[in-house]
Amino acid sequence: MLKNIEALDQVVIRFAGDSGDGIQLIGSEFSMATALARNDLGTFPDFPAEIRAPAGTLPGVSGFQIHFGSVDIHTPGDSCNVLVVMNAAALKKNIDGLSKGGIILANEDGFDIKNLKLANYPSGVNPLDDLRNNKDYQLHIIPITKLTRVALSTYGLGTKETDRSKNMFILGLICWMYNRPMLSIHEFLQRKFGKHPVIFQANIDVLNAGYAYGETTELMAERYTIKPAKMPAGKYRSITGNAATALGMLAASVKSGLQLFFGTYPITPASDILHDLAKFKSSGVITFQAEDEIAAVCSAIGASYAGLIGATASSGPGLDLKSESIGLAVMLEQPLVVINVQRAGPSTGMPTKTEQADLLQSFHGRHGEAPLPIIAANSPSDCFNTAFEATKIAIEYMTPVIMLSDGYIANGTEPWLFPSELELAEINAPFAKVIDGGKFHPYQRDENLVRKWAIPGVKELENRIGGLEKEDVTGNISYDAKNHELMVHIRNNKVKNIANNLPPVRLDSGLDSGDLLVISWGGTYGSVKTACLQLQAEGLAVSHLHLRWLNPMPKGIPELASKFKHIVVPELNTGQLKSILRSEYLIPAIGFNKIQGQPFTIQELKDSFKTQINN
Amino acid sequence: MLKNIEALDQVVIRFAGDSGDGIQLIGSEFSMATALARNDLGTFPDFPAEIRAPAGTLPGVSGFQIHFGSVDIHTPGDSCNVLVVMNAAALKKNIDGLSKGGIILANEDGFDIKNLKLANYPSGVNPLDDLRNNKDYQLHIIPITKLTRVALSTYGLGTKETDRSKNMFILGLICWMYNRPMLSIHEFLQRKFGKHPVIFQANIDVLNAGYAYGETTELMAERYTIKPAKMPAGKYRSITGNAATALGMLAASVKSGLQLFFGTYPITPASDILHDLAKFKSSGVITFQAEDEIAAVCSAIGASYAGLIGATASSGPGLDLKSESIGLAVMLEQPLVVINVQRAGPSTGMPTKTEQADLLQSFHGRHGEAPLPIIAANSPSDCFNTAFEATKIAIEYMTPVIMLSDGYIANGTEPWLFPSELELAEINAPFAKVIDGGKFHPYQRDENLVRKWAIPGVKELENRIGGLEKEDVTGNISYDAKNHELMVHIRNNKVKNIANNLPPVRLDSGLDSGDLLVISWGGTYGSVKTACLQLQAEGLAVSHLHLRWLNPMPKGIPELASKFKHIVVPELNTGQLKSILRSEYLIPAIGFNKIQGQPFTIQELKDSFKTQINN
Amino acid sequence: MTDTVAQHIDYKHALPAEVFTAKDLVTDQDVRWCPGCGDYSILKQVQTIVPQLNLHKEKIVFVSGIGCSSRFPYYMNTYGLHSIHGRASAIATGLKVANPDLSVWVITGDGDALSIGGNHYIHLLRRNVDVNLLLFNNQIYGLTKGQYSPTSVEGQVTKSTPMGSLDHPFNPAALSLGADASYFARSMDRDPKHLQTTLLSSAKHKGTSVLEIYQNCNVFNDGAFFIYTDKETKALEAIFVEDGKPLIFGENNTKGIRLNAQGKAEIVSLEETSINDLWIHDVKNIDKAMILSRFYDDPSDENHLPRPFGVFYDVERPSYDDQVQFQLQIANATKVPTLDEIIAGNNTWTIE
Amino acid sequence: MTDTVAQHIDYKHALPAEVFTAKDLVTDQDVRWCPGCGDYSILKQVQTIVPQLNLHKEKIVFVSGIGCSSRFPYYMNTYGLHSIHGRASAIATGLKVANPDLSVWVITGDGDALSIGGNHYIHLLRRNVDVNLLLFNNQIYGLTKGQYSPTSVEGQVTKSTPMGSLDHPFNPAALSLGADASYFARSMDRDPKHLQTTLLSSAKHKGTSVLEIYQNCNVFNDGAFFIYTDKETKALEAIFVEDGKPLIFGENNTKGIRLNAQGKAEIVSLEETSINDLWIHDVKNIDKAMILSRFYDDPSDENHLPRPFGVFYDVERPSYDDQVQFQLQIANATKVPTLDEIIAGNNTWTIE
Ligand SMILES: Cc1ncc(C[n+]2csc(CCOP(=O)(O)OP(=O)(O)O)c2C)c(N)n1
Ligand SMILES: Cc1ncc(C[n+]2csc(CCOP(=O)(O)OP(=O)(O)O)c2C)c(N)n1
Ligand code: SF4
Ligand code: SF4
Ligand SMILES: [Mg+2]
Ligand SMILES: [Mg+2]
Repeated sequence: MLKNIEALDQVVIRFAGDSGDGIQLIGSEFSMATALARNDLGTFPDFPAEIRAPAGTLPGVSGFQIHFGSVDIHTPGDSCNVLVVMNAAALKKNIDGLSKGGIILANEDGFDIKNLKLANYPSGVNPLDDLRNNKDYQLHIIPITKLTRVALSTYGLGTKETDRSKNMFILGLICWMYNRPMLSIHEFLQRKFGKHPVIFQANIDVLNAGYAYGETTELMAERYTIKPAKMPAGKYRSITGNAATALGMLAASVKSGLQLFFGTYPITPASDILHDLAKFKSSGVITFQAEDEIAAVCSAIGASYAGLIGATASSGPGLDLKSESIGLAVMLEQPLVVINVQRAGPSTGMPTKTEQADLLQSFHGRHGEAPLPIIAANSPSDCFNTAFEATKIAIEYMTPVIMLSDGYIANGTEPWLFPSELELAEINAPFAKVIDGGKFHPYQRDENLVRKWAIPGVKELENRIGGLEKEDVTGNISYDAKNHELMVHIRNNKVKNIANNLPPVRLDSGLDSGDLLVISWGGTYGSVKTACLQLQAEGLAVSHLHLRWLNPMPKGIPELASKFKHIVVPELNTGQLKSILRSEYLIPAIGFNKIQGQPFTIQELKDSFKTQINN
Repeated sequence: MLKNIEALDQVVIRFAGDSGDGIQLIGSEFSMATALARNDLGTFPDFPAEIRAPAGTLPGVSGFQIHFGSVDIHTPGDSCNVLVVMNAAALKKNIDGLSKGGIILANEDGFDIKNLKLANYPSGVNPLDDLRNNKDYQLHIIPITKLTRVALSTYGLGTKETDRSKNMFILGLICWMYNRPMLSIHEFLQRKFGKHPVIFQANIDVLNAGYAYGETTELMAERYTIKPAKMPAGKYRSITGNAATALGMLAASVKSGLQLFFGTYPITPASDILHDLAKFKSSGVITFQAEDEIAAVCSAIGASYAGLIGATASSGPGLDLKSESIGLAVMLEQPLVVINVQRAGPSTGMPTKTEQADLLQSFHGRHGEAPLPIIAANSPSDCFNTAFEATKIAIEYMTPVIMLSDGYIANGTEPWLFPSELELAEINAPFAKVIDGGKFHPYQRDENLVRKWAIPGVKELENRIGGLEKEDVTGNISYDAKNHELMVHIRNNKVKNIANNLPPVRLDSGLDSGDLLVISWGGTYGSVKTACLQLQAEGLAVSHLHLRWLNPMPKGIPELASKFKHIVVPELNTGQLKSILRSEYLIPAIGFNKIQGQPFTIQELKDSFKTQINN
Repeated sequence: MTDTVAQHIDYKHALPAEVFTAKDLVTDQDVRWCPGCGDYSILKQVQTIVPQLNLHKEKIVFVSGIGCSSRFPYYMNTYGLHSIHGRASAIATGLKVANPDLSVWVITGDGDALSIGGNHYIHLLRRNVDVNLLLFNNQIYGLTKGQYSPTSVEGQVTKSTPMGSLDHPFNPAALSLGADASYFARSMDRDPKHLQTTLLSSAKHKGTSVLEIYQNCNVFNDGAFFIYTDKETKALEAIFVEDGKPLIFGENNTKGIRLNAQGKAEIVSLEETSINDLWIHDVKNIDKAMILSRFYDDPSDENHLPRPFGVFYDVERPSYDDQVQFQLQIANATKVPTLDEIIAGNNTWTIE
Repeated sequence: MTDTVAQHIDYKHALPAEVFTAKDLVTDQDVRWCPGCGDYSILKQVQTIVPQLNLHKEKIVFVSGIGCSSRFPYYMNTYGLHSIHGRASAIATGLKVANPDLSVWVITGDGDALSIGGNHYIHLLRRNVDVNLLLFNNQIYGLTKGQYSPTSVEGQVTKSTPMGSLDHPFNPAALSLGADASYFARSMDRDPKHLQTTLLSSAKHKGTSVLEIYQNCNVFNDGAFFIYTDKETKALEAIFVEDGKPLIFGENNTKGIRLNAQGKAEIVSLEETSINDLWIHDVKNIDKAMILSRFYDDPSDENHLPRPFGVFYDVERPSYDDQVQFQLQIANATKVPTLDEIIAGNNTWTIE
């Protein structure tokens, strides 16, 4: 049967079903196939908050969204164009996210009475009935479960086992619709089921049945092509933010020649960094699951005292607990990498949802004047560079560094043109040397105000340090009034001066002056970038500045800001970077804020920016 | 012998000696005598950092400063006019704080070879030799130890016991010099030694010997009178900030009819609040010394859940540890009083020194958007009102409240025209009532956005709350996007709206417009007030605004600020209130900052303000 | 003395507890554990025994930390506080001391109680605050999806220990007794009868009662305790101890345990040894309780001792909350100063 | 595998430790404890025994928390880290695991270790990290000027307990064994010989060694332990245990201790009982060590048992730091991927 082929430049597909339906698996396999089709892409998994909620219920719905295209893709997409739902609950939970004119592929067998009830539809109501007549959507009802059973009828497998392959059916169908090569899926199934040839073949058969269903059924009239994107040449892989964070620290360990000690305590959404690093023992990485967050950061401080890279990761509640120890690290002036994968607070909040509300805590979440460098990652793959740079600065400046990530980029994936070891910057640890004849002074500093790292085991550098205020140079305990003031200023200036060695302020897009300057930070980068690019394309005088280092900030911000009529700071909090910019530079920045545990949509950003310009 | 009598309007005396010399005792007895002579006064003890450093050494020096006069006194004074030193170390440590023309009373016996060595004077050097010829000071060398021994020669007491009374000698002498009645000292000795008549009499004899020494010795030529101050009529007592804090919470307990539960963990300089409250068991106060600060605040949260006033106190390091639990209290919307007696940080810092560097931590020292009211005390006796008001707001608004005090006002004393129970405001706890037929909703709110307090033990109000985001009204767990945003705003607005029921901004002194607006907060009040009054007296257009509530701030600040050419914010930190004012109101406030573990001197404030005006 | 909470709220002290049933303890919230999770059984048994305790329902409070287990309070139609990770014991201490009239239950997991909450746990025990602590031990972190916990066995492969865990696990019985617990018992989700009996005993203990419940996490640590319930293994692997009774176990109760002269426990065959020579369980004997707590061998060791279930130790010592009230009463018995007197202190002067 | 620290710094592994003396361990900082404080003696004995351990001085690290006792590192001319309150054990864990070649000492007080630091303390013990922990137990908070601590006796009147403390104190020996300590010993500041011997024994133990040292705080808790050193009382109040020797004490060693059939210790007169029937101390027997730890009665109780001093328990089990290294080595023994290989992962594609 000949099908209509339509060319698109981008598409957003959302797969949704029960946790047990294998949604994440088809999401990631479709992503790989899409990457191999050379599209740019961004993905986001949407796990249920419960570990394993009862099958068929709303809390049990698992989702996976992929945005891909022949154009540059910076987000997993606002709303989706295609919604695949394996059961009634999945439809209920996701229908609001489908754009007008969108396609629904629904598994008919997931809309039986039992499933409708589990999804809390009133008895007698089947939402597909309404949708059938709804001109806003194109509905395809497919008896996926049944067709899967048919495809496997000769195998003699149990129903449970048979039904487990139904995700392959939809994967095959979608591959047909978007013209994806399925080789990588075959390879994946080979890796996964190589030892069980029957299961392997069964999955292949269902995959092909799905593909053939598209090809042969009259119902499926349209097929789409998306041209390859113009992506920089090179070797790519797909990566989540958490995996990239782990790799970034590992890379810094290799480049500095220092072992990595990662002391942590599990917490959503940061735990995967531990899981990943635990696999790198052969590279000398020590992971330590401590009894709590305080012990986690303290063990890292101990390791760093010993001359290793001490690192720790957590989310908000853990950061709270680490605050006293981070203050100690500020006083000790020792390397320490602290990663905060932010989630929606306050308190336990919504652990599986994203937010950017720990920025001010990073600045001020310790008693006393205790400054430290703060850097934020802006996308899944950028977590690599950010973790690498955070570690480099921690080592070279002998300071704790906070790296901010968030649940959104931590779990999201994107294609990554990864670097080779040779391309990475060198990292030089400022180890103390024995000075002949002279006494070693642990708080003597170089021109960057950095003290030297004296490691136990080195003769003649024996010294005692701690959390009490210390005398300049000698590091002896001091209660002297002027010395305290001096030390407070030194600790401040040491952090401020890092800006001297960082690139000055640079726009991400737009002209050097105009109507609106948008200043963003962290994981909102993709959406804000896209919104700004689109407004620029519409001819608006919008420019975009994205801050990577929050402390110290790059030089030149007030000068730049003064060339714009309006400054807006979009944040997933109530206005934290905004308040810093206002206080630091007295610039009349206003905020665009969303605190819903969800990323910005490009549309809401564009709307807000337009309103600003017209103000 | 007839002596010259000179009239003064104010004097600063500093007593200094070894920790074992009874310096704090004569300081407080002289203060009492001075109060009874109806002078206004302020005092500050200066304890050594060590528990009991070796006798005679510099770290062992204990000091006590008193500032009194016929005029209003708001601070313990910058430099002193009279310096009493019991040994060489005391002189060495304190001579820099003596103003030009000042009087030194030195105990000759504290300057023997042993004492000089302990004070690290080079061998052969006696600083008194130099001072004798120094025209800047009036030196009186008195063999106090010897004279004490002479006075008690007939008692047959051991040397150790005899020498222990030598502080009475100096007390008698100073009472003579400043014409103080000694009745209260007699009474004190009676209370203290009533059961040991011999010791009592010995002390009286030495006291009188000191007084007589002034009367009879030719060396002491001058005597001074200070007229009574014009103080408001009423009953006074002397009080430290920590004692006043304890009383303030106790008073709130009585006025609200709710028992006070104080869960805490000892830390300098907050521990005395615990020691004081532990004495009020007969008033129903429960004090609980927890295993750590986390348990301390959590026990208070538990008590508050039960319907008591849950309160806790600490200093910086403890506040760090409490941050996660305070976030829980924000989410639970339950009364909780958190007192931070600030000390010099970061980390362990200088525990016995003062600082104001935990303001931004109070605002932002928790992950997520977790706002709470913040109030700061401005003087020792003001700690009473502040603690009372903090508790009242915590109860009436169902919220954790942070009260900031600091080491300076916590240990300082001043006369206090204390209120009677009747004069204190009422406190009404918003207990939940059983609604007939209706279901109780724990997060239903009144017009101030305050929810009701449902206490275990009350039938039909059974409900479950926790740290997860909750649905508006019902309090059920909710991951809903819009609900989260709503709740974040509600929690914010609840705190913001407290300002509606607080007095609007009001100047402490000065006109409504002018050249310079000084904005201060917390324990610097006395010095800043004095400096501003003096500049106003000099004819400068300086006005003074002192903030008591830091969150929410009183209404009208930007309007007021706009009427001044310059705005300066003097703080014992690197500019924390300043940064909030700039960010909140975009007013070009600049800071005058000191981070030396010491309060401001009036002189340095005046100098800085003048520089500002001339800018 | 300000009013106690009791005066504020109408406790109806005099009235007997109203009768309520397990059903009255169910809330309107959907239970959100994985299908098959051992927590369901525990919830059920607790809902079954609580009505038997002659309590006023409105005086019951369940306090929990964070973890799968800590969701428990949402499913009990009593007062409930789902707090933060590890802190339930500390919160419960304040709560019970503030109002000793309440029946306070702490619900906690092996991670919540023994990892992050270890300090509050041991301090709760030494103070002997009168709360009932239910330790849901599944030897895994459930909620964070499967990292090892302080009770996971050595070598356990989990998400955070791909090469096997290196941590020597806590022995919760030994740790609790070492912290001077006045009561310790062990039971299991999969033995509802035993769990109910032991819950009742724990609830009746005055002072902190720790009931360790072996709980199956069928998602991340399935079957960790099956040898203690499976037909084939149960008889040899589990021993059910009862006060005053000899330590007997094995198929047809053919084995016993004897304490030798070195204070060591040994397995004997009842064919060779008289029942009279066996270890008689004595819940008041701390030394024996401690030795019993050491029946904790790896079941794969030859000659290993069976794992004990039941009440290990149960003695009375003053509870902390009682003592606090006692001091308040003593203080209150002497003349109580008025607020005005307290504020004035000992030294005042008057300016006219 | 990245370089270990050992490769970075010239350890001169092959060289024997250079000889140094107690004097070499003195720093240029004035010792700031109150005159008469028991800490002076402990410092002295540590400085005396450390040179006997055949260590490289530069490989020694003293880590402390906060408290009077925690000032200790400033007075030892080795590496030293004066950290924050309660966290020394956690820091020492990271330090030792990072570089197992170091000799790591934890200096901590009864408040620092058992109050705020209780959790890290018990986890250090179960993991058995190879550090030497010296617990300065003065049964008081010294540095904060005299509040009661978790080891203060019941009823103790302190600044925070004007009517007497209500907390039942920890028994540090029982708690440590309950947390699976592999070594526990007790000594005192005022018995320098015994302290030196016990310090040497603790230092030699592989794994965490806890040495509880009774330390006099002459300012806030003077004489708390004098009955164990004063001539008149020492013989009856203290018992010095040695491995393989019977438990004997009393004037002229006329008393002994026997373990009865119920696992209970009883005092017997050696005039009536043969030495052969006495409890023979066995540092490898956990059951006996636990019972010994319960010799903790209030000395004013009639028939109370004497307080034991010496090594209670001393067994070898794998230390955590060793095991970590072992896993690293195993992992390193197979083909080690390059950084480039790791970064690339399993699934790459190339755009040309
Ligand atoms: C301060 C803090 N750290 C970490 C977490 C993440 N976290 C939640 S539950 C949990 C452990 C759960 O294990 P357990 O207590 O054994 O309960 P289970 O889920 O097994 O019932 C962790 C690490 C958190 N919520 N808060
Ligand atoms: C987080 C924190 N809480 C409280 C304190 C105050 N503090 C310092 S030492 C100490 C207790 C000291 O007691 P202990 O550990 O027994 O040591 P000692 O002084 O008796 O040797 C306390 C409560 C602190 N420094 N940090
Ligand atoms: S993860 Fe384990 S403990 Fe948690 S609910 Fe599921 S089965 Fe139960
Ligand atoms: S307070 Fe006590 S423990 Fe501290 S130094 Fe003084 S005597 Fe020693
Ligand atoms: Mg668990
Ligand atoms: Mg102590």
